[in-house]
Amino acid sequence: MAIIGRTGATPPDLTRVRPYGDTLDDGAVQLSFTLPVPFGDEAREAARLMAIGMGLTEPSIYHGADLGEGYSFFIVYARTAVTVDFTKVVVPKVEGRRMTKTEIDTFISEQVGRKLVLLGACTGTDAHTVGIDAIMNLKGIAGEKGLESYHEIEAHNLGSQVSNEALIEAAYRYNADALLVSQIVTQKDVHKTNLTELIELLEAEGLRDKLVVVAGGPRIGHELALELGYDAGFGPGTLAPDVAGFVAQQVVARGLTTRGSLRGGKSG
Amino acid sequence: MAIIGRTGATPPDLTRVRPYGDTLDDGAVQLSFTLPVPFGDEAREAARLMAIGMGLTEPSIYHGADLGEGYSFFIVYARTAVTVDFTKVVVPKVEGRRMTKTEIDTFISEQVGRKLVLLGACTGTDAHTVGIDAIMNLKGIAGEKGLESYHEIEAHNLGSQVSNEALIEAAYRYNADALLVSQIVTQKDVHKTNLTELIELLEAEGLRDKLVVVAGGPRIGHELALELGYDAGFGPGTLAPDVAGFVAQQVVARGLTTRGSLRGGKSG
Amino acid sequence: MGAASKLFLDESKVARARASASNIADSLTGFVRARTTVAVERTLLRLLGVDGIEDQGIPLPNVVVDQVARAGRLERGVMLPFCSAMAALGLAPQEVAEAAARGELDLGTWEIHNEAEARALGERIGADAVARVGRTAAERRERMARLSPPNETMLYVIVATGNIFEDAAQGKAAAVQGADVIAVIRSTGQSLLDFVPYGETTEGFGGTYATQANFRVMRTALDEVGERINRYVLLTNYCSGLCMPEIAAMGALERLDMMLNDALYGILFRDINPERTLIDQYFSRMINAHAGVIINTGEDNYLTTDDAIEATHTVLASQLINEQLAFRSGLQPWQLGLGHAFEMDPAARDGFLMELAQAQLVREVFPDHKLKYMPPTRYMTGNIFKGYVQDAMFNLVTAWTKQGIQLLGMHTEAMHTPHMHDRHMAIESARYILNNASSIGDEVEFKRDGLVVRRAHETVEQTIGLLEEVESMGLFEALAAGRFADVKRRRDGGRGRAGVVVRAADYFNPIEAGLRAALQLDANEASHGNHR
Amino acid sequence: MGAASKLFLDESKVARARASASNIADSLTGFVRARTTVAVERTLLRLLGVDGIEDQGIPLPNVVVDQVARAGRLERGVMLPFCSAMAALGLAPQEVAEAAARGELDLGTWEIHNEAEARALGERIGADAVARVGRTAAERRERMARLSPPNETMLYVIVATGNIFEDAAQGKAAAVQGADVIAVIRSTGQSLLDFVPYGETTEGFGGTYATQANFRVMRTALDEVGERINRYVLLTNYCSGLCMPEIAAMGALERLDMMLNDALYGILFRDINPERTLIDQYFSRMINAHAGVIINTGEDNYLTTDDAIEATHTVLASQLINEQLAFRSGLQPWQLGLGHAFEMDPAARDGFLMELAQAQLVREVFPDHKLKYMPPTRYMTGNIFKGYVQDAMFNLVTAWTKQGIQLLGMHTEAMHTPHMHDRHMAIESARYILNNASSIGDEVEFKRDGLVVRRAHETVEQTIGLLEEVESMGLFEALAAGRFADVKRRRDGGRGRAGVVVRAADYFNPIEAGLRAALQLDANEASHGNHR
Ligand code: B12
Ligand code: B12
Ligand SMILES: Cc1ncc(COP(=O)(O)O)c(C=O)c1O
Ligand SMILES: Cc1ncc(COP(=O)(O)O)c(C=O)c1O
Repeated sequence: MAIIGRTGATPPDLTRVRPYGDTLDDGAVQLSFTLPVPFGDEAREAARLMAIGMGLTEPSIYHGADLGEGYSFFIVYARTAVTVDFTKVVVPKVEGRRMTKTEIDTFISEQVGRKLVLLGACTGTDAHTVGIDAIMNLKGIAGEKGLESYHEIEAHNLGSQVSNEALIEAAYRYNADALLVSQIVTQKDVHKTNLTELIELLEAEGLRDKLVVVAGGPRIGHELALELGYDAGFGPGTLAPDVAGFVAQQVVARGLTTRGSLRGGKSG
Repeated sequence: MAIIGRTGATPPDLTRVRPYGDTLDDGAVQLSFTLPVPFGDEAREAARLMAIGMGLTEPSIYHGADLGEGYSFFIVYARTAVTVDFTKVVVPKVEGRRMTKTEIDTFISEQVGRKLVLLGACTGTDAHTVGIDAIMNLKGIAGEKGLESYHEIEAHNLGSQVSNEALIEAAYRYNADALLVSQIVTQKDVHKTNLTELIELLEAEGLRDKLVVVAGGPRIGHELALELGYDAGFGPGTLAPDVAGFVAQQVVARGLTTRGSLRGGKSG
Repeated sequence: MGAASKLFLDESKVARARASASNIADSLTGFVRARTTVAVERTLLRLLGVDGIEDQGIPLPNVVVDQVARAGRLERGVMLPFCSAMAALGLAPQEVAEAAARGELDLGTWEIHNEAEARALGERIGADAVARVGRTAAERRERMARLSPPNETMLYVIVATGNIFEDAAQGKAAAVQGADVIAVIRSTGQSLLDFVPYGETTEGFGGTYATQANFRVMRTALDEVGERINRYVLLTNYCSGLCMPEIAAMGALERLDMMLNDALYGILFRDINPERTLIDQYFSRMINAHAGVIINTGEDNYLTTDDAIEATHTVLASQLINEQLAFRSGLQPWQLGLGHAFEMDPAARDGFLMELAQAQLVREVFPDHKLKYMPPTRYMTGNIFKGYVQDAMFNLVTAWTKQGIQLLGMHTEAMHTPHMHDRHMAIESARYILNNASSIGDEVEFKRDGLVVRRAHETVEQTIGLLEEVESMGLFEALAAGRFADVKRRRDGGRGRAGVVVRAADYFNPIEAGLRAALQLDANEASHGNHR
Repeated sequence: MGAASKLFLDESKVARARASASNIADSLTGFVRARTTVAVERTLLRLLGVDGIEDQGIPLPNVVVDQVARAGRLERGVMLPFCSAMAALGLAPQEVAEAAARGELDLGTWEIHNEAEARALGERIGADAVARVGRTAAERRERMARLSPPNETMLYVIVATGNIFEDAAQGKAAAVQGADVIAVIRSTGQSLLDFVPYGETTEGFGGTYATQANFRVMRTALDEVGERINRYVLLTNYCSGLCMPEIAAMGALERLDMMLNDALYGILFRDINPERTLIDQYFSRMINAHAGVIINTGEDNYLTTDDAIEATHTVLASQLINEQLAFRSGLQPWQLGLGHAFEMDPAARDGFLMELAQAQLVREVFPDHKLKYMPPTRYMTGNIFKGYVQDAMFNLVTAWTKQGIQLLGMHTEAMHTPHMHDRHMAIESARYILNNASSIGDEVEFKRDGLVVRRAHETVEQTIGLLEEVESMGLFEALAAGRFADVKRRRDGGRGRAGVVVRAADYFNPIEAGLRAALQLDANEASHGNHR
């Protein structure tokens, strides 16, 4: 028989990567969505047209269901011709090297020469503290102790539903080096609104440059955080040393090691 | 509070229907696919770019998994701006009215005046007979008896793995009125190849116009069948009366009620 | 339980745990009954029919109560000055409130010249209010009798779009798909508001504001669809947070059928002041009791912050306390949707058996109760397919142990509030499993000395230990010591404490009295020691 | 079984069923042993090392056997003329075959002048061939001992891209993800070919051609990944259809570890002539037995055409027959992956309990056997989410009843052969459930007079009834009467009957004799009546 298609373990062409079902470059993707139209053959056809509208070819309606009240749900398989040049993909990564708890404590005592003050808070109306607790509290998560356990860090966990104003207020009170903001609820992009507001307030107060400000949460990526004006963003699976190491290195890199009171005092 | 968004049970604008997650016109779609690239942040970013390449906005990588051997699986949610004009959707439907078994028998005896000869077969290398059996055999499916139970139909089920040549041969032998072709295996579009070949052979034999030729199977739609040169296509959930009614009406409509032997004889 | 116990439970141990819980509840009664709160007083006004907002958007019940509170005169209750003004001015409740809002009347400085008359009027309109609450229960009963009743295991789904009109559309579709109960999730933050927002709302985050108008939109929608599908569709909202009793009142007026109603939840998860919310709860539950509302408690949430494998017994202990507190407010066992959850790490070896043990245990300890069983949330991930299977295993436990209120898991739980079809898929899967494994609980037995039985027995022991500890240290102290949900809450901490007021000897609250009478609470109080 | 039976099975009833099956098997032995087929003869050549195709693409084993068959001389076997030519011409097996292909030699007309010499040579090279098959088993044992063994419940997944190189990539990824067994599904139509395609292939429909080169591509890929993950990865293919014994030989040479090997499947689902394939099977199973291959039987398929709730007993009856037939060819219980399936309508009330009954019953009737448990296929739909849950319930039954070979269900089963991640998701879900409900079978008991136990007992009764009927009417007649899979197959119908040849008295087949000796078949034959 003639040999066609892939032969041997040929690696794909990484400059034009396509989705893969069972044949290299078949472009197979699965979709599901609901259309606000009553169920029936026309709805099914509309689902097909929707897939075609998305530039997909050979759409196949695997499943359709009547959701009632004029809504229809579809599961569709189709092919895409879109390619991604994988050799050009660049992902911004949190700068600095990853350090262990002991290394961080040593680093701070040697390079900063004083305890760093870190404030954590779950801001806005968000009350999901499990994530920020995992970073801040002694107990930590996954066997990795939180910032409260660091010798060279004075960690304050302000808890949940902290308004941005209250956070800034606390920054003055504790004379903080860094703010660690957690945002879990993301519906209607409320996290973006919230995070943006904090940066604006900090800038208005002239504090932005004097503080390391980082954000975290399950749907916060480093890139998004940078976009919103943060120094870094930390997603799911973050452990205390990830943040502590970053903050410590930032403080040094940005020359924030010595400075007076935030209120009025000039940084550096 | 200000009222924004949908108020009341306003029906969507059917001329520009978009997918619906939890807010009218949010365009929410779920996707999943595998990329032939090693798992990691770059793969995740490639998945995001893939979604963007498909014209989707706000792609959010819900899940990524390392499949090993340089493959990565992703589940993505995103939004599409594509709209479908639902008011313009037209779905070709099998012609004729739906009749019951009794109505069909009466129709044939009154309008045709002789028994119709119907041949069923699962062609090519396809051995999935459950579908064609459900249509042809006495037992039927879902409580609806098959064509063998019709007084005015002489039904022959040729079974599985019948070559197109053998089917035509049988058409001559039984002096058939209609061919009922089942195709279940669709990988690499083998059903299309197979179905097309039958039509070509029928045309070469000068039989196409003398016969009602229909196709069926879980991934056969009426539209596809028409495209491939069939008189109708029958998908999942088809019952015997659907086919029998169609064939009977076609025979009458196309003036095939009286005619001599297929071999040589002229139709009509 | 007992002889029929599939877990071979020792009845006397369960009785011991329950006795402890009863003592804990009793130890609170004196404290609670001696106090009122701004929310309780606002509730009275709402029950009298006061509604609406003034031009700054402040709800009229707040306007009135604030006047009285600011004047330091809330210790006798808002109804005394309010009814006095009504009588004196010949105004209806709403008119008095509006006058106050326009600044034409200050109930803080209002002189009560007509106390006897005011009290008599108060008794009268109070009795009407109590009757109105009772009529809701009657109307529900009547509708349920006419339409077919909900499924034995009620399928409960949430809507949470932020826009009440979307919620209505989604709720109706869910009902058509087979849901028995539609819960509208509240926007983040509402529970900390010391007022109830007003009107129909179309914005919210992670949920939709609970307003009376929104209740009405949903009720109308679900009644409409219920007639169509010939099944009574239950409506749920949140009766907790700083406006707990007000929402109970709104729910009674708009015929909500179920309420998440749990002070412990507010304390632990919203940092609401413990005293405030326990007082609020006492009254809110009387309203719910009389309105025939099923309450849901929030113990399931403990397992979102604490480890479900370690902390199972905290759930059971809290349920027993909550049960006794509920009885003190006149709720019946069938009205108790005590919360628990399927929240163990799916990677745990034999975790499924431990979940079974827990669910069966709760079922047996509370045989006549509704039980609200919560799906996996904590260990749900963005892997929606795996999540769909986790939810299926949860549904299987319900089929097995016959929980009353099945809060359907959403495979997208870790990521977004449910989309239209998420709910559809959840319902489809639950129906499949509840039917396909329908009799499993009757056909299969736990090995007498096996893992399931041992686990349940251990949990009972730990529960007794914890309850006896709480009994001896006091509930407020136990909360402060972090005994529940791995969270510490001080008695004097949290939000809303300023709203607590010690009642004067001549505190006037005919509605409470009416409810107590209707619920036969005073008769029952003596016998609480041996409740159930 | 017996005392330890969780289903309270009556051992004597099972013994009665087994005795019936044994009689059925015995009644075939005489018929089968008196015949050979073109496929059996081609197999001998393959085992001697004949391989390759002539210029029209016809495999050399076919060329040689066709010459002999066309001359009507196959009744003494191909090896006599073949070895005679080898001896006379001083050629190696492959050289003889190539000469025949080039037309330089016609084994149909070849005169056997040197019969004694030919037989002696046949004995010698036949013994080598048998030894080579044995060495495969040894090599597998050695590799398994060095690497860690597969999981107790082996996770079995299919690859079916049509392109062997895609299959290799997908199979390796699946192994990394945790699969124990990789099966390459065959292209539709191959089973009806009376020859084995040659070389590496990259086209196929619904599967990939089974060729010796393809076997080698997969074996190499899986050995490579096995070393990397330090676990022996098993390779499976299809040893059924018209080339059943040839594929057994190819598998023995390329170290396949498992083979779908079932004449009944071919008869019922491929309309292969019953006589032909039972004769082929007898020999193919000897090869599999000696090569240490686990065979999988195809009873699961019955439930794709017949109703699984009604026809459960047909599966058990056929398994018992298949067991006895397998024993007759020297297979050991651990080599028997008897097929059954989770194929009941998911809409059936308590269907899950019936599935449990069936799976536990099969487990108890075949305690030392591997058992191949097939996932839902018939009731899978394009609703991939629901399908994922159906597969989860299937996995739970396996956790509960400890099946040996878990053929993982694919949520996309109704629509396409598995995509890369379909397999990943299937493995992920199976691992979750097998771990999370790991001890469920030990911790939970079926009620003595309950639905599960009653269902199992009924199935045993029906099985006895069916087997006694088959025993009295004969297997060929039972197949013709549609007793299995709701399909009727006549003894003289179907494909490949022309390839059956009655052996002459001096039929020569030293390889068969060698296998019989190695497997101690003649010693065992006497004792078959009381097998197990
Ligand atoms: C536990 C939980 C709750 C608990 C919270 C208890 C508590 N004290 O935190 C309770 C029950 C109270 C609750 C309530 C609500 N919840 Co909730 N909840 C969850 C749940 C199940 C788990 C969240 C969690 O604890 N994850 C575990 C932690 C460890 O992970 P993490 O937060 O991602 O944190 C890690 C990283 O992100 C990072 N990180 C996080 N923050 C930070 C900050 C910094 C500086 C750094 C460096 C790193 C970092 O490090 C952490 C450790 O690795 C999720 C669903 C899910 N499975 O994710 C829903 C979820 C978050 N909740 C949700 C909602 C909507 C609510 C409610 C509004 C309504 C409701 N469903 O009841 C209420 C109101 C809450 C409010 N006002 O905010 C939604 C949010 C939807 C969205 N995307 O907008 C979710 C996704 C569920 C859903 N699908 O509806 N919830
Ligand atoms: C049963 C089954 C088998 C049985 C078939 C037994 C038999 N005698 O039919 C067995 C076990 C033998 C089998 C074998 C194989 N199968 Co198979 N099988 C199925 C299965 C589980 C169900 C099919 C079925 O019976 N459906 C029920 C009938 C009633 O529905 P239906 O066919 O759609 O028919 C209805 C309508 O479509 C319509 N209709 C159908 N035909 C016609 C014709 C006319 C004229 C009309 C009017 C109407 C009509 O009316 C019918 C009644 O309503 C499907 C998966 C699934 N769940 O669908 C896989 C499936 C079809 N099989 C598949 C494959 C690949 C195979 C194999 C090649 C490999 C393998 N997986 O083992 C082999 C080889 C078969 C071959 N040579 O063709 C694939 C096909 C993939 C693809 N899309 O190409 C599927 C989808 C499974 C999979 N994901 O791998 N299979
Ligand atoms: C008892 C109870 N109240 C309230 C809530 C919801 O929180 P909020 O009051 O902030 O809307 C929950 C959530 O699960 C709950 O269990
Ligand atoms: C025993 C057996 N043989 C063969 C097959 C596959 O069919 P084919 O031989 O057509 O490849 C199956 C499919 O399930 C089977 O069970």
